[in-house]
Amino acid sequence: MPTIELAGKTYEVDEDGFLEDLDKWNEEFAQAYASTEDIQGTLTEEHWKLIHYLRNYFQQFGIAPMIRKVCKDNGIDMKKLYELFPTGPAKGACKLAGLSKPTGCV
Amino acid sequence: MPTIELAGKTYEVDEDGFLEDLDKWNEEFAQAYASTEDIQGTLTEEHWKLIHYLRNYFQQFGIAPMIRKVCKDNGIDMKKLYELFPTGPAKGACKLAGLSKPTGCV
Amino acid sequence: MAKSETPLLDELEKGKWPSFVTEIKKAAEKSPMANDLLHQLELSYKDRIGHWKHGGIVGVKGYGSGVIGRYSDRPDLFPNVQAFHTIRVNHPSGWFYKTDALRSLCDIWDKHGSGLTNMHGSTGDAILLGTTTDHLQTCFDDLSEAGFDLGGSGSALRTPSCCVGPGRCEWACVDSLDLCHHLTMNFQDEIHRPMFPYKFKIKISACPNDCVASIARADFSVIGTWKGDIRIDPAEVEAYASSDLNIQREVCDLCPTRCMEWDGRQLKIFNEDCTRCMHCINLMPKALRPGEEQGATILVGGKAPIVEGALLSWVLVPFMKLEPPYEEIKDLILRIQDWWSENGRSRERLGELIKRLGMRTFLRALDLPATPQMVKAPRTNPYVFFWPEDIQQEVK
Amino acid sequence: MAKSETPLLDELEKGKWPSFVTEIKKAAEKSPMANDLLHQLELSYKDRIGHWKHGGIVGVKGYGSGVIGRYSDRPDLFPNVQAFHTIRVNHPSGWFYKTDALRSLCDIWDKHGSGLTNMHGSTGDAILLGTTTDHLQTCFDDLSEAGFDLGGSGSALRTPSCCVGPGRCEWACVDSLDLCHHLTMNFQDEIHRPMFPYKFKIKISACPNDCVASIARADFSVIGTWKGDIRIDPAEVEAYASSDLNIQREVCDLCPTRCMEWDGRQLKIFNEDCTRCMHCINLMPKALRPGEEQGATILVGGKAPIVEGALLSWVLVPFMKLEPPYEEIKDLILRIQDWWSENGRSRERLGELIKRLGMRTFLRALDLPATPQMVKAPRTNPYVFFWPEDIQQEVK
Amino acid sequence: MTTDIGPPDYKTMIPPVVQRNYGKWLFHEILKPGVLMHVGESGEALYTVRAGSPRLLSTETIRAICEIADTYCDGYLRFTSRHNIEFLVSDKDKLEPLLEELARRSYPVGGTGHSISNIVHTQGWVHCHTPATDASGPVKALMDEIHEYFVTMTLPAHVRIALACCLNMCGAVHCSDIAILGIHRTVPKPDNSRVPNLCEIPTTVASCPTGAIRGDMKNKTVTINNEKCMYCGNCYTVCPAMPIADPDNDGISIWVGGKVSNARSTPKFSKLAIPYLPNNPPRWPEVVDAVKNIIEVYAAGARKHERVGEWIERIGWERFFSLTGIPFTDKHIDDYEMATETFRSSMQFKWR
Amino acid sequence: MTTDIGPPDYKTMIPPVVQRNYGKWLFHEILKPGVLMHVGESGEALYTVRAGSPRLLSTETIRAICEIADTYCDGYLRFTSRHNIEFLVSDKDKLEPLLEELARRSYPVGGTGHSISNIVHTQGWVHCHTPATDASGPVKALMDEIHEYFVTMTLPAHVRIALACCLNMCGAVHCSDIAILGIHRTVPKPDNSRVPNLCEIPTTVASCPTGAIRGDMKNKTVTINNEKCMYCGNCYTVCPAMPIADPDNDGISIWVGGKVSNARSTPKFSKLAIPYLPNNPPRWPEVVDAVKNIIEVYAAGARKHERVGEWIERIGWERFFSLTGIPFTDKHIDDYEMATETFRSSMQFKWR
Ligand code: SRM
Ligand code: SRM
Ligand code: SRM
Ligand code: SRM
Ligand code: SF4
Ligand code: SF4
Ligand code: SF4
Ligand code: SF4
Ligand code: SF4
Ligand code: SF4
Ligand code: SF4
Ligand code: SF4
Repeated sequence: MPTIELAGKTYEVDEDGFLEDLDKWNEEFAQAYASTEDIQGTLTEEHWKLIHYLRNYFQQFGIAPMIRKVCKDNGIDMKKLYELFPTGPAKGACKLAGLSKPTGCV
Repeated sequence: MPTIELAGKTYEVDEDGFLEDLDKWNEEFAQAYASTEDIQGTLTEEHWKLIHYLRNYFQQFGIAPMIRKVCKDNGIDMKKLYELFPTGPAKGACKLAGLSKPTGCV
Repeated sequence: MAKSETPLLDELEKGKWPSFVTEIKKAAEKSPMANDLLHQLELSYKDRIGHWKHGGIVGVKGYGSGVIGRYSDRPDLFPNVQAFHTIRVNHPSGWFYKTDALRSLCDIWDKHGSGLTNMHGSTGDAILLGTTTDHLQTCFDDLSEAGFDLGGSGSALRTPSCCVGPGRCEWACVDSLDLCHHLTMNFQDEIHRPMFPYKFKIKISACPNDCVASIARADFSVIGTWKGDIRIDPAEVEAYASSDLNIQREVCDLCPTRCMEWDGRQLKIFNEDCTRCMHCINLMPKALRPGEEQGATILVGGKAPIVEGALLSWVLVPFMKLEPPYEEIKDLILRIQDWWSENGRSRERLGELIKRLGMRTFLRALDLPATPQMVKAPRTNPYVFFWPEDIQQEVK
Repeated sequence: MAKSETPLLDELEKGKWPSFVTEIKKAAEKSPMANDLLHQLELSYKDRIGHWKHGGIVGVKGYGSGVIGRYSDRPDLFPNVQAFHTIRVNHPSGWFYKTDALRSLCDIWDKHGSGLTNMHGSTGDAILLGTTTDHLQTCFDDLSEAGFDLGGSGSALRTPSCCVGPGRCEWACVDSLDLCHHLTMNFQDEIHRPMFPYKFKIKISACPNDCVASIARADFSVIGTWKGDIRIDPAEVEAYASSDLNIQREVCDLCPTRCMEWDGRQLKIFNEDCTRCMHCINLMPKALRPGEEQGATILVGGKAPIVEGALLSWVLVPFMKLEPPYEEIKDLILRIQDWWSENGRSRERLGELIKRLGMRTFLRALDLPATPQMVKAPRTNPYVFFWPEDIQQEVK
Repeated sequence: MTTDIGPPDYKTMIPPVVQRNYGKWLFHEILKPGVLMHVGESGEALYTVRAGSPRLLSTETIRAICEIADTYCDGYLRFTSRHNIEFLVSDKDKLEPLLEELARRSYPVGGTGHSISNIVHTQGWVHCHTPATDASGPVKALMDEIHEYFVTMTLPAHVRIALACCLNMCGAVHCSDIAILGIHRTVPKPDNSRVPNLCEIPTTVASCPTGAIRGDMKNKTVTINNEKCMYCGNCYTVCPAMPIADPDNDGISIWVGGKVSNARSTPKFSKLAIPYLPNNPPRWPEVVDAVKNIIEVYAAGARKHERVGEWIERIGWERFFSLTGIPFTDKHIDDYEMATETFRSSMQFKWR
Repeated sequence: MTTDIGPPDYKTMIPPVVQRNYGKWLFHEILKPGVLMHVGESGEALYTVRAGSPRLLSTETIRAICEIADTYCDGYLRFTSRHNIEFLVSDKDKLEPLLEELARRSYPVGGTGHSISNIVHTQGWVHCHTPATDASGPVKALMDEIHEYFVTMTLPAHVRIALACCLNMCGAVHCSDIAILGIHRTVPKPDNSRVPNLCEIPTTVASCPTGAIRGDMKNKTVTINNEKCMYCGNCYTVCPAMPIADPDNDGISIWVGGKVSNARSTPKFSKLAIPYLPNNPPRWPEVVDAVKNIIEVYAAGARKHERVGEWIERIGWERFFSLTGIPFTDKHIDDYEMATETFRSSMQFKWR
């Protein structure tokens, strides 16, 4: 089982870097992972807004929202989404937000 | 609206003699109606057992039980059922038990 | 002349087809009930809406079925149809009557009811149309006296019916009349005392022409058929050939399996391909007859559209010999009804239950083999269930 | 000789058909990844089970699709396939290649991956089979350099594909190659950045023979057809008549609408009855050609069985002319995708959504007329919805 | 009291000639419209005369029929599965006199072979509580107009017409060449004061084919999602407190192409031709015209022995709609559970 | 970085003769199995040689193919929708030498006309995570045995075979003359410790076609009603913590009678012929034998131009099962949502 370490904490992640134990998520984790998802520097407010949006949605409905909904609810378009998360919402945003790994439709 | 009177109380019933207001049901009502359903004399313990069974079932599930279930749950057969309620379970027993009038399948 | 009170209905006394309005008027002359019916109907024609209240539960002693309760929603205007119940009288197999029997029905009905009838209802009963609650029992008593009994209603076995069959038809492969009578007598309790999740209908046609529309209207359809070769009378074939029947075009070309060959002199049938549709026999009754080994196919599940869409009955037993005392078919009916009663929800017809639980479950419960005759084609979806015994259980 | 390490797979090098095992072995000579794949596959043959973990989400910058992540469940034994992702490379319309283009693909893949490919995947992509996560971006960069781009995966528009059409086929009624390329270029964003409820596939066949199986495998099927009469060259008909083709039996008798007449000299087609099945044209390509007014039928909803059973695409627009710049069809696609995205549940294909909400809702949203061409037959159940404007609202 | 005696034994009801030839009939011929001759292996013949009936009969008429049967049929008659009356004549000499008598009394004789037989129908406003139209009325109006097809045998094949006054389809119209079906078009309105006493909530909820009904356990009533309701009336059947009938929106739909027999093609359901025609008593002219139009287009276009459904399947539904001039609408496209089975998943179709 | 450049323009990939005759082809002929001649209105001809491919190709082999194309085809080739390789020859003189070279290199040439073309297939154990069988292996084993049908054109009609290694059916086997489909037969076991972190519960519940899965919100996991599970594997697709593969119960089912083209009959789904055959690598003898048997019975019985499905529809499924000797079981009877559509609701059937 791969692990990453940050600020003295060790996180178990899978091969793709998704958290193995979703309860372990915290903001440092997200920040630490940003660079692997092609995000330069520290996460901006816009990043956090989306990350928290995803987490809230996931907590409320048990699923990740569909992309169209993400865009609508946050008043952004696909272009903006990929600017913020260059590796895409499924791989980039969900990983940082500590959601369970999107499956299936690939 | 037809009515019947017994022990000083007036009950509204429909043309078939089914109670219009199910909450008004009481044991006198049942007894008073027995004779119109071809039951001679006072209701026996066996009658009451069935009447209460029907009422409980109706209260619990909101529907009248299917005949097969009535027989099974009360350890009787069709013959016995018609002996107790000569006009049949739908017309006789349900009416006395103060259930809503069975519909539809006629 | 006084202005008619039923101007709309009067319009329906015109024209060549016998008029039901005239019938009601005839009855109205004698019966106040019929008279009120006439006027209530006129009101419906004016309002374009029915004037009967919902439902009604009435009956006779010892029975849970056989009477349909009905009350007017305008008893103020039509007091004589305040109650107007119909009595379903079980007809004799094949709707055969001697006139004295019919007359005795008429006498009883004039005495107890409106004098109006349906000859017959769609299920098959003679319908006595309209009487009051207090006449029900006495009418029933008189009917019994005269040798008649009630038909089914409610969650009961309904009056079985059948085509004229061996009574008049050369194609009957089973004795529809006798079987119908036999089953009716055998299942009296099931007809008169509702004990099922919903209604159950049996209809018997003695050949695939299905003159009683069994496949469309019965939970349990019995339809006559045969094994072996269609019997050909070559002389009669020749006679048809010189009639104005075009054997090639009208017979062979319309054979659904194209299993006939006509060379202008001889008619050949490749019987192994014939699906016994009856078309050729229908067109050449003198020359062709069903094969000699006769019996019936049993189909189940037919019904009208409510709730999940209409169903035509499905082949269950491709071939069953049917001879008195009909033990095999009676046993099958019992086992089906038992499975249905055990598993069915309230108001769920047999076909709907099979649909819900799957044919395989039904077959297993009845211990009947699956055969390709049961399907138009095997399944296309890969959602195949395996039985526990099919699977290696040891693993993992 | 040393005992083979892959005795089971070796069996599959025998026989006349070219062997995929040989291919893997060829690659294994150069690539440790391919070598580990070979041995992991041998283990699968021994264990009768796959040895890949579930899923994997990897990709390249700016794209949400185009790469399928894959990890071995025995990285202990096969470290070189611990990660073994495939890259879907969008193929040129009609799978036409100049050898230099193919070679450049090979060069890139030898540099970055296992050296194994699928030519092609079922959707249509050139599949580069197996590389590690850190090679993905560099491989993609090299592909771009060489003029290649990735295909679709995930909840995206998938790589559209088409039959060879006008590139080589005399029956092409639409320019399948051009349309395919055009749509692919037009919808790059939709291909590379998943934004739909689920996958969406477009396939184009230039005539009803449907050589790209569009009707069975695409949410949006474009299939060429024509209006007007089949063109007949009588001289060539005669030539066929004197060949070993039996025109009556092989052509006319198999015409599904029986709209052809052959008197031994002249072939007559009752074109108003022809349903353009292609059979006669297929059999007599020199004598018969599709009519001159050409275009396509648009069908929607095709898909594999998961979740609610397989669907074949349904006629949506009976006839559409298709010429550059293809505005009408692009607009239709956009409007369909928009309706679907707005109403679809997660992992719900277009066909499933139409099924759930009803064709009438779909048609109304797209403002398309209902036509009898859309159905095999009208409905049999009486569960008809009326629109509010159909009903008199005043009443009651 | 004796119960369960069952119906009279048919054996006591069949004429002697039938008794003798029971199960041993050899062939039949249609001597003329409405007149059948069945010949037994014995050589004996039975003559059947089929007369049309309104089905709704007064005892007076039944007695009149009995009288006729006594005179010509030794007192034997039967009714058919389509509610016609069949006079069973054993004595050939009585055949013509019987026909004359029936003519005198204006009984239509026919319904055999390639004719339109009696219209199977139901109760309608005469006796039922759920009808969306009358039954006997439209039947009478239509039979008057197509009377000719009853007394002749000039159609390409049998045409079986049936009418049901509501979706319960007691008339089993679902497999008729031409079906006339009463339909409601108004969403029922639950009467919240009556539902609690009159209705089983779970039964009412379960009765809805499209899941439009929700139980409201607290108030012991139900609510309807109007958008999901297609006015089938099944909720009203189980719950009287949800009336559905509505003079202005109730009416009739027309269905075509069903059949029951296995001859040539397998049994088929009828399919929607016309979604709605108004209730226009007493003679329902729109309905009569629509049915006549279909019959005439069929009669002109079908091949011999081709039932309505077989004709349509040969020419295609595209052509049916263009020939009859009936508009095709989104209502014709199924949207119930197995709808997708009816969608055209092929390139084979006609332009019109 | 440039993105979204799209695929190379096909116009740069087509040979000059195609460029010149683009959209103006007049007719074609199959000169011999695997060799097509297309003639343009211009009179120019293009010769196509179709060679079989295992689809899974090494770069080395692709280079070898390129070499051949350079020598005989001016560097032009294409792949087909069934993954064969087509060499595009403009110069007639190079046709025979090309065929000789291909023969020398043991490339099978064929797949045209009334043959069995390449088997469309999928990843299997080579690359996928849900397979119930391998893909390339059974395909190779089978193609070896039916090779003759690829290189000749002796069958009654085209026979298209496809294989998919799980019910996702990437091979789109659902419309093939003969389809080979990997199936699981074990109910997945949710791993309650992993489900909460790996799976979206609502998605997992919704993934089940038969509603066998229930969400257990408290424990953030799911439970399966074993009786309702038919092992489709869709839950595993969305939730990795419910493994389904099982060496002892996974295997292959055989489906027949599908087609895609609109020629003669409309496109059809394949129907179940054999519910289960074991996975028996490396050569899947049971599967190979079963498919060969079907092909041979078909080849012996079908009329010219009759596809497998058309042949079966003519003779009837009763006959199909009796001729092939395949047992008919309750598994053949549909029990999914539209099952009743497949039940026989007529008296028309054969005894065998
Ligand atoms: C009288 C009759 C129509 C007629 O005029 O001929 C009739 C009349 C009624 N039918 Fe029927 N059905 C009659 C034959 C049928 C048939 C045809 C048949 O039996 O061959 C059918 C279709 C076949 C079938 O059963 O599927 C039929 C399908 C229904 C249904 C729908 C049942 C279903 O499962 O889809 C209902 C609704 C119900 O049961 O609640 C129904 C309900 C009714 C009720 C009782 C109305 C109700 O909801 O309570 C009608 C009473 C009318 C009245 O006031 O007298 N009736 N009903 C027929 C019975 C006469 C007889 O006994 O001979
Ligand atoms: C590579 C390919 C098979 C092949 O060997 O050719 C393939 C491979 C996979 N398909 Fe597929 N599908 C491939 C064409 C298809 C097709 C055929 C087509 O596109 O014409 C279908 C049937 C048509 C359809 O889409 O309905 C198909 C229907 C599915 C499905 C079921 C989708 C459905 O709605 O029913 C899944 C399941 C899913 O999406 O989760 C699926 C899922 C998958 C996944 C991603 C497995 C998964 O659940 O995550 C497979 C990855 C295999 C791997 O490890 O590489 N694949 N898949 C094909 C894509 C190659 C390409 O891009 O050219
Ligand atoms: C009397 C009756 C049976 C009964 O027990 O009552 C009956 C009697 C005969 N039928 Fe029938 N059928 C009778 C209802 C039916 C029905 C049911 C129905 O209409 O509801 C059908 C199925 C209709 C359908 O498919 O929708 C029916 C489908 C047939 C057929 C097949 C017709 C076809 O080509 O589809 C034949 C064969 C023929 O006429 O050539 C047939 C043939 C016959 C024969 C010739 C049988 C015989 O040899 O005696 C009888 C005289 C037919 C005639 O009228 O020309 N009978 N016949 C029914 C008369 C009803 C009426 O009054 O009109
Ligand atoms: C090359 C290819 C198109 C492509 O863009 O790649 C192609 C090319 C031709 N097809 Fe096809 N078909 C091709 C896949 C298909 C498919 C799709 C498939 O197999 O997955 C179908 C639908 C199959 C089905 O129905 O299941 C298909 C159904 C046809 C038909 C109709 C056959 C029938 O009678 O059902 C014809 C007409 C004929 O051959 O007479 C046809 C005819 C042709 C013609 C003769 C068209 C022409 O004039 O050029 C081409 C040569 C046929 C031959 O091989 O004998 N092509 N053809 C495909 C070759 C696949 C292969 O390698 O074998
Ligand atoms: S169903 Fe057959 S046997 Fe019965 S009356 Fe009709 S034609 Fe005769
Ligand atoms: S009964 Fe029907 S299938 Fe059999 S030979 Fe006669 S027409 Fe053909
Ligand atoms: S689909 Fe038609 S146009 Fe396209 S290659 Fe096949 S036969 Fe030619
Ligand atoms: S294309 Fe098909 S339907 Fe049209 S004439 Fe030719 S064979 Fe007949
Ligand atoms: S069809 Fe409907 S309205 Fe007519 S009698 Fe039957 S239940 Fe009553
Ligand atoms: S009328 Fe029918 S569809 Fe409408 S709510 Fe009642 S049961 Fe449901
Ligand atoms: S069919 Fe199933 S196992 Fe095979 S590649 Fe597709 S998803 Fe994977
Ligand atoms: S394998 Fe399929 S049927 Fe079984 S639980 Fe999973 S999704 Fe449901």
